[in-house]
Amino acid sequence: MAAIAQSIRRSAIGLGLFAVITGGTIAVTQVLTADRIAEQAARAEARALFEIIPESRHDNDLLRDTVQLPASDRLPQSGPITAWVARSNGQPVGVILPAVAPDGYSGDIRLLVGIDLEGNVLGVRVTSHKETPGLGDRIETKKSDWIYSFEGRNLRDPVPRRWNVKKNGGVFDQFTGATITPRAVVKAVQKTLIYFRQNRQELRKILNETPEKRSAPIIPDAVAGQHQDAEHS
Amino acid sequence: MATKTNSEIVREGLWTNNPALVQVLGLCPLLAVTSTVVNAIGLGLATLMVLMGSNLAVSLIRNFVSESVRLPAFVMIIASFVTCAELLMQAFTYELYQILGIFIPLIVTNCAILGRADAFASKNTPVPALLDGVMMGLGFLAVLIVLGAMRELIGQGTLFTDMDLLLGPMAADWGIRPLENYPDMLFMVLPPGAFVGLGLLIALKNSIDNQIKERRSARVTEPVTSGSKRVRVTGQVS
Amino acid sequence: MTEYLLILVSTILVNNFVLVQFLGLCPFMGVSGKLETAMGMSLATTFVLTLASVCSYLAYTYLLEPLNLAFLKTITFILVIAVVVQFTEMVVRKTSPLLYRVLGIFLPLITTNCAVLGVALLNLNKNNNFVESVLYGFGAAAGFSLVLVLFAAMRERIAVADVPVAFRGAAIGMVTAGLMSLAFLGFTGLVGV
Amino acid sequence: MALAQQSSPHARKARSTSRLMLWVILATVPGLLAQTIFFGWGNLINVVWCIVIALAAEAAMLSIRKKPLAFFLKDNTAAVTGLLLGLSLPQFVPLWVSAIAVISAIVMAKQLYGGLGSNPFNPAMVGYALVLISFPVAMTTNWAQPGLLWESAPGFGETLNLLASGQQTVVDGYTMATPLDEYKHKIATHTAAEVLEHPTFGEGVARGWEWVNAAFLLGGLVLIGLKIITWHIPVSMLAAIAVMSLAFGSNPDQYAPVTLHMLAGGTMLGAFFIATDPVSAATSHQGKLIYGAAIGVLVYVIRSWGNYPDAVAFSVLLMNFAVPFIDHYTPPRTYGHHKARRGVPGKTQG
Amino acid sequence: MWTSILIAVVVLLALAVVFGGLLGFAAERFRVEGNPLVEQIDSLLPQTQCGQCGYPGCRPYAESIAEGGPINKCPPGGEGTIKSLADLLDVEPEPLDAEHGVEQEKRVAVIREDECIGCTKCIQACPVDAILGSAKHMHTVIESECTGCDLCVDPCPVDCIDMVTIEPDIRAWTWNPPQTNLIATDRQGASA
Amino acid sequence: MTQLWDFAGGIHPAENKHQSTSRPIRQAGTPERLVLPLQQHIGEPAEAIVAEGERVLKGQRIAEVPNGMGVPVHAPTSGTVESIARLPVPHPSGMDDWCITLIPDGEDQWCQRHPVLDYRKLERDEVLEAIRNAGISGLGGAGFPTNIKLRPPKDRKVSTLILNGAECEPYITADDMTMRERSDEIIAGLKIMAWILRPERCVIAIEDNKPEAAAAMKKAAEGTQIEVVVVPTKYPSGGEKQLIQILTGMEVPSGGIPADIGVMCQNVGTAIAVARAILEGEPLIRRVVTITGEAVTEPGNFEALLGTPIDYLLSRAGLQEAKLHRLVLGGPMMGYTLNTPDIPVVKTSNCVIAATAQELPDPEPEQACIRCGQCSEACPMELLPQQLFWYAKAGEFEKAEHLNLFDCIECGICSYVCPSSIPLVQYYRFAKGEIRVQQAEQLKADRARERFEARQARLEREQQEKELRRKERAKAAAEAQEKKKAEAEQATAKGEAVDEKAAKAALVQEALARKKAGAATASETQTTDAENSSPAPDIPALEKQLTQAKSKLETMQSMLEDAKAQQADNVDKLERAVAKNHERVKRAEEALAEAGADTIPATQSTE
Ligand SMILES: Cc1cc2nc3c(=O)[nH]c(=O)nc-3n(C[C@H](O)[C@H](O)[C@H](O)COP(=O)(O)O)c2cc1C
Ligand SMILES: Cc1cc2nc3c(=O)[nH]c(=O)nc-3n(C[C@H](O)[C@H](O)[C@H](O)COP(=O)(O)O)c2cc1C
Ligand SMILES: Cc1cc2nc3c(=O)[nH]c(=O)nc-3n(C[C@H](O)[C@H](O)[C@H](O)COP(=O)(O)O)c2cc1C
Ligand SMILES: Cc1cc2nc3c(=O)[nH]c(=O)nc-3n(C[C@H](O)[C@H](O)[C@H](O)CO)c2cc1C
Ligand code: SF4
Ligand code: SF4
Ligand code: SF4
Ligand code: SF4
Ligand code: FES
Repeated sequence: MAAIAQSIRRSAIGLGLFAVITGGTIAVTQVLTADRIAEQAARAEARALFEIIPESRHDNDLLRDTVQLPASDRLPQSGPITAWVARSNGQPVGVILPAVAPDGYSGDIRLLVGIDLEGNVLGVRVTSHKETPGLGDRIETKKSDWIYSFEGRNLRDPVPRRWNVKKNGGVFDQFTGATITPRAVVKAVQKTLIYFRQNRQELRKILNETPEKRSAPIIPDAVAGQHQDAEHS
Repeated sequence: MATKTNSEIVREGLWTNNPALVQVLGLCPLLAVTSTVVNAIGLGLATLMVLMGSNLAVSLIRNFVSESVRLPAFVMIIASFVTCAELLMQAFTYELYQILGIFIPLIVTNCAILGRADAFASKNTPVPALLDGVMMGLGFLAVLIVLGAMRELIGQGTLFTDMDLLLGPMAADWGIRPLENYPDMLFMVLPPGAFVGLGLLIALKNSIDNQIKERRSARVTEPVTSGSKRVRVTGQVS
Repeated sequence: MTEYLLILVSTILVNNFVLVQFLGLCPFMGVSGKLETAMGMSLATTFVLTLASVCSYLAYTYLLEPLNLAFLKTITFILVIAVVVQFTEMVVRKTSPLLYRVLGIFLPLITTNCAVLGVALLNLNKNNNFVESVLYGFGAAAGFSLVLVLFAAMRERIAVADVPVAFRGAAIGMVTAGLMSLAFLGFTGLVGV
Repeated sequence: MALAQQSSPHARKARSTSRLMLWVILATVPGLLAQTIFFGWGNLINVVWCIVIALAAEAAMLSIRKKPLAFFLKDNTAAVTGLLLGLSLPQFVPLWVSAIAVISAIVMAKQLYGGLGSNPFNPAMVGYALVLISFPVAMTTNWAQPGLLWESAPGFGETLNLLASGQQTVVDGYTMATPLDEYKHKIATHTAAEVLEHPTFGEGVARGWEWVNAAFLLGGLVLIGLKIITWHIPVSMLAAIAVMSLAFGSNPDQYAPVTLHMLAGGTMLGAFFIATDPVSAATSHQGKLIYGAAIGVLVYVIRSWGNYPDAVAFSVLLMNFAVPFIDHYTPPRTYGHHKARRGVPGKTQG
Repeated sequence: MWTSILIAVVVLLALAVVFGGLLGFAAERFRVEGNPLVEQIDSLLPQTQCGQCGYPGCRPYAESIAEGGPINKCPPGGEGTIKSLADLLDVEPEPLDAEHGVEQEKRVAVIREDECIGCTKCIQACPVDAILGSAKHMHTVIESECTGCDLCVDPCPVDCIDMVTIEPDIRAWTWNPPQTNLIATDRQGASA
Repeated sequence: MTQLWDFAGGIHPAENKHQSTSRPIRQAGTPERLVLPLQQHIGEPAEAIVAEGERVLKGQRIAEVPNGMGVPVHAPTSGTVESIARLPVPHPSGMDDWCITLIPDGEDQWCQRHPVLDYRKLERDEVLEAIRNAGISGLGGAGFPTNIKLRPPKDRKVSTLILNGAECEPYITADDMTMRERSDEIIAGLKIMAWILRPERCVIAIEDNKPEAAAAMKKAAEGTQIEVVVVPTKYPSGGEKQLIQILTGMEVPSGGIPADIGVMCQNVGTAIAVARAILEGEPLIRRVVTITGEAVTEPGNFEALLGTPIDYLLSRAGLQEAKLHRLVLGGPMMGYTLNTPDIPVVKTSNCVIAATAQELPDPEPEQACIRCGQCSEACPMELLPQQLFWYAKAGEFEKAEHLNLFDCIECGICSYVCPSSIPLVQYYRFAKGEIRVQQAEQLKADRARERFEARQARLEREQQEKELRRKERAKAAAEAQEKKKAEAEQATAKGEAVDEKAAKAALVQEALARKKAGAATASETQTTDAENSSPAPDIPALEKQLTQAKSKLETMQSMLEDAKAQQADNVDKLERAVAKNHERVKRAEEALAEAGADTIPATQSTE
């Protein structure tokens, strides 16, 4: 019994000593780097939003300036929608809406669509998708520039009939080998624009009320309901 | 254990006992992050740092730990180095950190590191231990880079893209693309390519070794004295 | 219910820890020489992985998170895991010496099996609740065990084949793992996790 | 008197491995013919090309490995691998893609393991899966539009040109989505009736494909008749697909109907020629039944819920992976042993 | 700031103390002595007791293997023993370490009886008591018990002990493996 | 109609039986010399009980198995024993074995015979003894002593007695012709065996490709309870296990014997031998042998005396030597090749095939196994031949054993069907041989270990005892000192004896000490010997070696002197030993001198 007690004591003290040293080291490092990390993290998280509405166009804290928009059967997602509002001098200049394209080649494609108050597309980004690598994944900015082709478009340019891929008589390129994916994205963007136009009055009103600022930022990932795993390849 | 000379330590780390090619340890990060050279270098450097630190630390404290808590103690040391590295990377190369994902904290469980701590550092004095850490780390880094280059080149037809993630803006246009119109070979980018690529590297090393051995055995036949180590079982016979 | 099933399908097949996520590769390559050994290793890993998943979940939710110590997660998890493993090792050593010699250096290496720490960290990343964490850990272990055992059986077969000299051993093992991983790509898209 | 010294038996049956492989090649002729009639010259060109490349790759590897060339080349197995790849690749896939498929099949999946008889994975399917994930564009958009050979373009010369041009895709108008592909991605958002309007389905089950599959079925039956393969794998595989699709797919607005599963894509080719590759398949009868059925289930699962519209290659590879394990646990019961009688049919009571 | 560092350290300390205690307990409670593996290893060794491995007998060598020593030191066992040891221990087989000797055909000792002076030295040398005889009378080797270790050869003052290879016999004959001369396999290349 | 079962696998090879059935059984006659191997059966070899030059009578016992399993060998005719020597015997190894060579005198003079017409009056054991004394071992296969087989273990009742007339192997027709021409004798023999065993059922099984034999047997069996069953032709229906399955649906348990399931299987030829042994008192001295193949012009069956050279039979059948390519003893499926026709017929020889190169061509080179499974489809034992092959080839014998390698009956079917022409059976035979060798070695190793350990224990004990004695002696000495004076007289009285002992002890001690020194350097001696080429000769070791050699020489010299003094008979031996040791010393000196010369450069070179 004595042997056990002795052994327990020795091990506990030994390990405890290590805990103090290592824990201390880590804690100190953490304290020293905490601020910088927070700043980096915030910047990275907002990047997708900043890409859609560049920082030069607004001066508010995009991540924290969100509004709840009414649900609509125009958009595939159910329930109220969280949108980010960009403001310049307190005046709204644009809004970023989440959108889902349900008819991708495999599963949903989640998007962010930035729209200015006139209904022009400010930018579109994909937050998650499961399209085939090498085929449908060219909707990512990393793989091709295709997604930029929406910028500046609105419901009159092109006319609704031509809001489609070229193969179906539209104006948007499809990429070789994949028509389905681009078509799905085009449709989703178009639907978002229609939603915006139909609810324009109401939206303007909501946007103009400057809401209480959130304390915690809402990051696009959370809205898209998807968490990207670490990229493993 | 016989102590090793420094040159032996160097040779072991880089070639004869290379952690990736010979010990076949540390595979997870090795395979997971080598789709491009920059990822490979990022992780390789982090691993190298941790390996040096942990080898040194373990060697310093090697006489003070009791057997039953040896493993947890080593692991804690490694983990604290890794956490520090993680925090630093977050602070200074955030994007790379995001790309490497959980493989940064997973350096803790890189078998090569604990393996070295246990097999070498805990039995040697600080200087050789540190050297061993450096060499093993470099050996590992070298394999990472070669595999990364191989996969990037065959998989995407590029080399050294996105080096700015690690080295800042000055490296932004280091990327080269030897062949225009190269059709991407996704196999090499995806997991299977990682395995096969490493398999090829190991085979390459084996065949080089075999050739060296052949050439050497062709030149000198080492004098082996057959039976020189015999002892007498029945003791002294009078 | 289906949601739990999907977690299992996802971890075992679609996002197989070894072949797709690249976790736990060292024991996968190291202990796959013999089928029986592989089975022993599978059992040990399944046990440790599930337990580690639970312990680290508890440690995080009830200790680190309330105290705002998230940055200590790596060291805490690895400490928990190391202790669980060391404890298992001592018990195995006492109860089954052959298993001990056979698993030899690999029992402590379960500690450094990335899969174990990986499960703990991924559970966090995925915001899994307790049940999900347990299932995730178990599924990961099952996926690991599945491929390990199949791989071991296959390596026994490859061992008697006329493989070119340079490829004997680890190299052909890697190529085989690569082809297996290629086959597992067939599962992509099966579950949206 | 120099008398020959040999171990018994002294008599042998005269059916060599080369002959066996030749029979396999002959048995694919109906299928190849049907493919040519309904999908143009593409497959034929592919087959010839793949066989040539396969033999060349095999010869190269053999000489690197310092093995006698003629002896191994004449076993015809490399030709079978090339042939099967040629039959399963899309009709308009560029020649360099098929060359990569064949080379990786022969070099990586076969010779690295020691050549004939040692490869755990089906070489042809390794090649196929490898190019499928590597070059998805070339591998998914190059399926010929069905149409009778003598009625529709392109002709032989033009086909050859297209294949040799090296472009990853061929002009639209010659190509069309495959029935399984079409059904699979449309059914999520359309009704069955809408989906079936697509010309790829034709009047029957799947235009052209139904005949091709029937022809492969015929060839497969010949192989069974010649006792080159046993019935276990094809029957269990087809039965598993049928059972799965009857169990899940009663609603055609959700899942493809059983007829489509049976007669479209690589089902019959896979069941009779690919899953049955003796080298990479299970050995005992019981093992073969398990192996075949599991392939069938996997084919259905991946087709219905996965990303790939046809899944024979992946399913076969996945089960190849399990074969040593299956073999390990399904040895037949040996005469005079007590374990339960398993999987040994033919115990007639006379 | 300091409080957060303090909290971190205290929490980790608490965890470590608890776990350390647990391990300390286990270390005592599950202590093991000895190694039953030695038996298994010993049963694979040829029991020639010749000492060529550098250990006084097979068992001491078995003990050294159980501690992790090299498995390629036993010439009488040769490749076969190395292979079965490698199987048991799940390690790679290595070629026989030539420093300890080379694999030879099975031999037995034969005493040329007309030269034997009956000095009994070979009896003392034989580890398995395979030699019969008494002082001043000629000695003989019990062939079936002789392990062929040749330990008796050296002590003999008149060098009357020969090690003779065992002649092939029709009753001990076994089939050869088939000649596969055409297929020069890599394996042969490797062993060459 | 008797119910028949099927057995797994099996094949239908070309039969090639008609060649040898067109002629009736011919008498081979008496050749110039008969060669009788001492071992013609499973078990212990027999020992000759005649001397060279002795005259023996026909039927006289000439070799006997004194203990262990076995049966005697008899002289097939009268004549003189020419030699007892090693000669080629029928064996796949082609090696020689002990044989008695008999020169017939042409008189064919019988020894005393003891026919028993009414064997039912005898004890069963007496009949069995008579069968043994007639030298009968199975004529159909392995050559198992028939009397032992006919006495199944006490707890086993044989309920079915099968007479094996299947003769499923191609070419062979010995049993076929025997059944056609000697059906009555067969029935008589069967009746004797049935009387011994008292089975419920007696069956004669004949394949349906021998209708004449079946008809003859049916006719002979009329009026008895014996069933004559015609079984479908399929190789290897004649294999004991398969035949039992066909007739009873039961399987002989692995590792067991048919008697375990109440069945016994005897060859038809064995039945005749039994009949002749009991009813005519004729031991087993002749049998029917098929001589066939395309290299003989008159194939057919011969009734030949045991010991008849196959040469002789071949020439009777019209051998065309030029065409002969392969000579097979037994059938084409299980027989083995002979490297010379100068080999005698023995009890188990049923067929000789003199084949041309076209008939039994050389096998194709072995290709890789493609796991086609043809072999497992056809294996009658339901094994996995290709798995066995993989393991046998890779040397993984344990795994092969695990897959029931030892259940393989070596029927040859798997090799026959293998498209890759793999000599599977040879791999199995090789593997079986290796496993047996390994097992024997294991046994030997275990015994060696026991003996070693026993010796170690003994030495330890002796050591302890010595220690004890030494202590006691010390104690005694101390006591002795106290009573010095009193003891002194006694000591002188015993003086001489003690002296002598002490001197001897001293000598032994001296030798021991020297030997010790010698042993210590012995290993080093060896080292230096072996290290001839190695650069650094160990001077001290060489010196030690020299002193050791010298001391050895001294011992030998003193021993020699002793011996000379005593006029012992080992003087010359010792002289030789002394000479040898002189040489040893000289060698050592030379080595030392040589080493001394180049010591310095040598040591430098090692730095
Ligand atoms: C395995 C596989 C994956 C595919 N992945 C995609 C995809 O991600 N996105 C896409 O648009 N098309 C994908 N396709 C291709 C479509 O099935 C279709 O052939 C392609 O969109 C061309 O359509 P089109 O004929 O209407 O131009 C895939 C096809 C296959 C066989
Ligand atoms: C090694 C060996 C041992 C046998 N032992 C017995 C035995 O103990 N009792 C018995 O009745 N038969 C025994 N037999 C005979 C067999 O049961 C069988 O009848 C005989 O071997 C003939 O078989 P075959 O010619 O098919 O090889 C033995 C045979 C062999 C080869
Ligand atoms: C493959 C195989 C085929 C055999 N064919 C026959 C046969 O045709 N006739 C026969 O008498 N024995 C045949 N034997 C031998 C029998 O198994 C068995 O040993 C014999 O009938 C026992 O009788 P015996 O002890 O009188 O020799 C065969 C054995 C084997 C392994
Ligand atoms: C019935 C049968 C089916 C075969 N199927 C394939 C196949 O699917 N893929 C392949 O590469 N080879 C196939 N082969 C050929 C051969 O077995 C193959 O090349 C080996 O896998 C090479 O070791 C087949 C052979 C036969 C007899
Ligand atoms: S060399 Fe082998 S046989 Fe000799 S003592 Fe050592 S272990 Fe025993
Ligand atoms: S007789 Fe000689 S060779 Fe044989 S065991 Fe004894 S000492 Fe060794
Ligand atoms: S018959 Fe020959 S090639 Fe076919 S599985 Fe058997 S051993 Fe292999
Ligand atoms: S020889 Fe053996 S393995 Fe081959 S078929 Fe006959 S019983 Fe089966
Ligand atoms: S690095 Fe992941 S298990 Fe070794």
